[in-house]
Amino acid sequence: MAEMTYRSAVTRAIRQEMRHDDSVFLIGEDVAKAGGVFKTTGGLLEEFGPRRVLDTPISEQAIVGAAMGAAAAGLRPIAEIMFADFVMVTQDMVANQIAKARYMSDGQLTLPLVIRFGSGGGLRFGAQHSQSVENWLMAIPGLKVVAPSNPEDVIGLFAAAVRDPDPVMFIEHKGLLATKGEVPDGDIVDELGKARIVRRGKDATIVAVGMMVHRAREAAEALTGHGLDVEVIDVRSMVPLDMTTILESVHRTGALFTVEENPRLCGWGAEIVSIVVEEAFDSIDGAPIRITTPHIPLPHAGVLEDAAIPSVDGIVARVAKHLL
Amino acid sequence: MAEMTYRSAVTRAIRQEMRHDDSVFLIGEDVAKAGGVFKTTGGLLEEFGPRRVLDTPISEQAIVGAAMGAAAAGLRPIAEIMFADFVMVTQDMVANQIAKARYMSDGQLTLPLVIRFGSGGGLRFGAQHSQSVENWLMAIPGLKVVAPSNPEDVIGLFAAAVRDPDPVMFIEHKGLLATKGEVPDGDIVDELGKARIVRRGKDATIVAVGMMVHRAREAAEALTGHGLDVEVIDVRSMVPLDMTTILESVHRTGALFTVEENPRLCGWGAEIVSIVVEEAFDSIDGAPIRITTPHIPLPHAGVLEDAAIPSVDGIVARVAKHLL
Amino acid sequence: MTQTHSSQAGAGTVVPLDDRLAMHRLMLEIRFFEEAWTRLFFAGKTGPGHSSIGMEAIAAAFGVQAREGDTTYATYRGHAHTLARGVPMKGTMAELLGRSTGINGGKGGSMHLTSVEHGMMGSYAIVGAHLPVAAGTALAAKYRGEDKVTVCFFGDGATNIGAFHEALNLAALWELPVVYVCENNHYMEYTPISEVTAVPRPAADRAAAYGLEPIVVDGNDADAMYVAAANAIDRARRGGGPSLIEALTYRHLGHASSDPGKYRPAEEVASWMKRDPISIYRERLLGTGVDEATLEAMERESRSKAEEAASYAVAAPLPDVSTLDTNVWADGGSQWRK
Amino acid sequence: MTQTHSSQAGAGTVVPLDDRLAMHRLMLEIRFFEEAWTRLFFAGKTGPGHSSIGMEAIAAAFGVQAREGDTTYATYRGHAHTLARGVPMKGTMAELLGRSTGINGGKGGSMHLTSVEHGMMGSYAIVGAHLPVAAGTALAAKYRGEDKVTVCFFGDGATNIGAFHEALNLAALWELPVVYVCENNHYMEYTPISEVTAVPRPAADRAAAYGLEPIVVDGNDADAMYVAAANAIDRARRGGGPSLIEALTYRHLGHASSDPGKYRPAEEVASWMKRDPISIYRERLLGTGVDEATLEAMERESRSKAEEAASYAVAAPLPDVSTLDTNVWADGGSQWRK
Ligand SMILES: Cc1ncc(C[n+]2csc(CCOP(=O)(O)OP(=O)(O)O)c2C)c(N)n1
Ligand SMILES: Cc1ncc(C[n+]2csc(CCOP(=O)(O)OP(=O)(O)O)c2C)c(N)n1
Ligand SMILES: [Mg+2]
Ligand SMILES: [Mg+2]
Repeated sequence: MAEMTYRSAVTRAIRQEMRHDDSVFLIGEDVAKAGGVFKTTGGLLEEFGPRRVLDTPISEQAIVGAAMGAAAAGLRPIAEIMFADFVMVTQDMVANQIAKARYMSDGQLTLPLVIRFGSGGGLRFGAQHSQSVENWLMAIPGLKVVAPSNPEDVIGLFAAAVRDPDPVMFIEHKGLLATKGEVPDGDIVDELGKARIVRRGKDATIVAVGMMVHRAREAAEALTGHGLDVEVIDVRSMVPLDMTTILESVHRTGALFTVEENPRLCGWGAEIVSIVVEEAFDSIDGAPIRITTPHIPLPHAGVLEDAAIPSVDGIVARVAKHLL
Repeated sequence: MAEMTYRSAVTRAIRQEMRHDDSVFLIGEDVAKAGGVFKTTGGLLEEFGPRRVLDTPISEQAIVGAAMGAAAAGLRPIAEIMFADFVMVTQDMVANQIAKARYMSDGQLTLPLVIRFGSGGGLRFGAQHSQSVENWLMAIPGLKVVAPSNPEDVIGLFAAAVRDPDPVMFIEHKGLLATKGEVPDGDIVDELGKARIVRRGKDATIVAVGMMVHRAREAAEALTGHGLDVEVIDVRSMVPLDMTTILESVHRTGALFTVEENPRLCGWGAEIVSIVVEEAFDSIDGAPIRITTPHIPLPHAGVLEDAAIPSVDGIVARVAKHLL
Repeated sequence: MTQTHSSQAGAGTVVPLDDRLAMHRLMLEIRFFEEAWTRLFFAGKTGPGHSSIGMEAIAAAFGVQAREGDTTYATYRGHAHTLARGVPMKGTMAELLGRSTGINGGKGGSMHLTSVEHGMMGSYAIVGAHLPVAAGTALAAKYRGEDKVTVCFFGDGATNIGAFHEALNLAALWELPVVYVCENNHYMEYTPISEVTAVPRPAADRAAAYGLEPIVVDGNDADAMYVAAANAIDRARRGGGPSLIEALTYRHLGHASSDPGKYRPAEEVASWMKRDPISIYRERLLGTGVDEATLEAMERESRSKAEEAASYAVAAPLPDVSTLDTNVWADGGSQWRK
Repeated sequence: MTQTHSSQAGAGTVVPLDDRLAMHRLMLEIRFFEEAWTRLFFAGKTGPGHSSIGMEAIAAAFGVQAREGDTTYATYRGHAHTLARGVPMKGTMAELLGRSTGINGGKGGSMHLTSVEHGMMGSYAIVGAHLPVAAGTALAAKYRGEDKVTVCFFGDGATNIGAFHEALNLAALWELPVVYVCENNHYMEYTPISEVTAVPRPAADRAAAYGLEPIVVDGNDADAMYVAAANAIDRARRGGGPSLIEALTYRHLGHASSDPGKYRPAEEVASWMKRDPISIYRERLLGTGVDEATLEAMERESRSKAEEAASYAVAAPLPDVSTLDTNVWADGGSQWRK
């Protein structure tokens, strides 16, 4: 057991998987010599050499396309796309090529690849470096989508993603890189499609992902001051989606809140709310509530950005207003 | 009043707007001499000349980027991207550049452009030429999204889109091109953000878009045989979204069904269901039901594709099962 | 039509007779296959697609030289390249008709023909996208120290899309064992490539931008294609890196099944019809001593093979609706929730 | 460092003294602005960004030649190009600090500086995307028969992305009045461009792929840049179509504010520091008879202008939270429903 940052957990996760399997390699801009723009890939070039850690040109389509072609040939590429926003530069590869290849070929093509990138706001980077893409990716059939909220999950879910035979979009929250958590020693391999109840409660269920898990948890603590005992679920993996855990919780608490960082329309919150309503209509006491970033691009100025993304106070206020 | 096809309505709509305003021009692959891959742009080159009707290379990023730059300079470009699937090739331009420019510049940049393309399945084209992208586009803040279901709306909504000062994604359903409808003579200019009740009913509300409007309507007729009188709403414009009409209808009928062609997860149906649940919880008698294409890429074989996309029979069965 | 053969192509490589006959047979099989399928199209038995009639020499030249383990990437205009890798005609035709015995189980269709066991890694229907993917497969061979070569076919129109640029730069930079083959049939869908390209040779005039040699080949001359293919494949196999070949050719038919191709000047069509790769090659084979009877037998066999494939496909069963939900994921299903 | 000036650049164009002094002043203003802002960064008063220190000659040479109505597109490394278009320092600095009086109302920040009224059409933070956009603005000028010119700046790293290829082909094909300026500072973020590019000159070696002349200019020599800019702008204005200029330069600092740039060999840094564009130009001006006092006054004025901008920005008010919801749409708001 050791305390480590989310950032160093990313490095450890990649290292673990590269040690585990020679067919795993890392490809991306500045990932080798420079150790990555978020300093998440330091030391990997030194350990694994230039055959397995490849600096690329600024060519996102080529990076992701090459990952696809290598995966089709049986390797297990890890492609880094620096910022989540830039995934859109290669969205044809992601949504039309990678996501559809297995189905179009009726199972002949297997694409065991991971595309990882830094997502999310709060860093004052402005609209083109702050996008949360959870829902944009979840909406694409054929992709798995994973978003860890803490160092241990970074490692366990990353290992699961690399070992998974399907393409996985791995969302690393930029705002969490410097945060710390306890991590067991040795190899960690988790499972995709398992949500985690991070706080037990009986009055309501808050479902969150990534950075929002921490805010939801803090909000839940604060809500005890209002006499409310709120359960918090970390979804961890959007696809596969653990509806079993979420439905079980809502059956117990009777109230659902989702806290999303992605823009509002067609968010993952809407998906979960719709499923819960369809499958547990009689268990909920009132309308599920979605707390989201508004449907706007993100602004640069701190005071504006902070007002845009769901905050602890905002969550507390919304939940309290609805339940009390 | 004359009967015309959806296809010729597209041509008439473009012609109307190009006659109306010299700053409107058309740019895309094979749109000029060849009259368009869907034969929706025939005769425009002859009438407006090569200055205003431009054949391009196969360069979707350049097409859409050029439309953005021309719009920023005050023109009103109409960019054709043949198939909805290919919008993903230029998704950075769409989601990161065009959608965010006005906000990032705090209103300095105005982008009065339209991106139009053929969307939807049913033509046996396989997974890379059949995508429905309503929800993928609706999820991007800063875009307006319009999807006409009939010839008159093609013209009226297209005119509204071209005259709108914001960027509009204009979804033409490939499966509707050959369908016909009555269209008034003269210029037609409609309004974005108005849904239309295409069939009045009292027992339930079905909300649909594009091709699905026709199936929902047919299903509603068939449901009279089950003693059910179902209202059908054509959303017409996903953004702006006319929730007033939808909520008013649901308040009356007490039951909501959405019929979507796009893949299931984070569909527009989930958004509408979530809003209705949040704002009209006490008006609905049971869970709203989403009828969607499953969360899969579309197959080529007709028997499979037909099983994938919501059908009249499928809608009838689902509604009947839920209400009876 | 200017044609420059680069120093690489044609430097004395002799085409062995076996390969000549194999190429001829492949061209015939492709031609008869496309003809049989086109007839099915006009009989309403299949949906549309893109034929390679007139362009067979390119696929055939690469086909006869492909080794087991080599991989092929093609576009929506990929029937020829599929057959050239030895994929059975029956399964290929059945796929075009959306049958359960189609090579993609009916899920792919004309634009997505795939047979991984034959090295046919797929047909891609969004222009340019497969060029980076092919680079990745070549990277895998290099990664593993295998001498496998990837061949990636694409049209002239693909040379103006971003993915072309990114793939060529990456392949050249990393000296990947990949051969990029531009089938320049002078048209995109309906627009001549010359009207939308800033240089006369859409592929060859870009080669230098990636430190590569410009290679322009007569794509209707099977021997010239053979030599160009041999040189490029050999270079790739020896670790010499990628090549970019521009093969000049023409499609006899329109862009897709229902397109009569009327936008092309009649004289242009006529002049290219005279340069039909199969007629040219037949003459050449006869001239070099192959006897008429051998060729006639080959024609008969190829034609009946194609006809059999057509009959087979028409009679083949439709996919079971239950397969709608199979093979989205590697577990065989489509379940996205737990 | 090999430097070839194309026949276009330097063919006897004389730089008028007024423009020389204006360029020098612009370089000084940019330098002092970047220095003041860098100090604010290390004092924790602003978030990170990308400075152009060492690269000022490029922005200055184009800045003094831009006419009203001409348009500029820049990258996230766009402070210099913003100031070069005459955008006020105060509003620019305030924007970097996310203040309400910033030119983008605090919504854009360092990477998105925009001032449409000055022809500064925006700073774009996703590599390569603005090249097609610039082509579109140039297309609009041509469409309207106006003699406006668009200048689009980008880094060496942008030459390997798809959008570069598409934009250059389109601009060349349509002979658009746009000047593409590659600021080749030899590095992307931390990786040398030479390590990821298949050709030695990332922009110039691609020019021929679009039928354009290769133009390589010493980007640290303001006069050389002036001549290259004059030729390219003139060509564009006369309807002669686009140019692609590769300006060789270097950034004194790291990629972004907090990057010390340690991945660069010390000798390399030292040799480029000796070729500082401002020192070079100061010497040249003195050598051609401009007196020391004039230059000192210019330095003083520029420095104090930058300092004032810094003080102004630090004291400027934060945006009102209500502006979060403004200017998503042209109606001024963010409402997506009716
Ligand atoms: C990115 C993209 N844009 C447009 C299309 C539509 N489209 C299909 S084939 C084609 C023409 C391609 O021409 P070329 O590359 O020369 O190949 P050919 O069909 O001549 O073999 C076009 C524009 C597409 N499939 N993908
Ligand atoms: C499409 C895309 N990929 C990656 C990045 C991250 N990124 C920002 S700046 C940069 C380096 C750009 O180098 P260059 O074009 O040479 O410009 P310079 O910063 O040297 O001025 C990278 C990779 C980005 N912004 N956009
Ligand atoms: Mg072609
Ligand atoms: Mg650089």
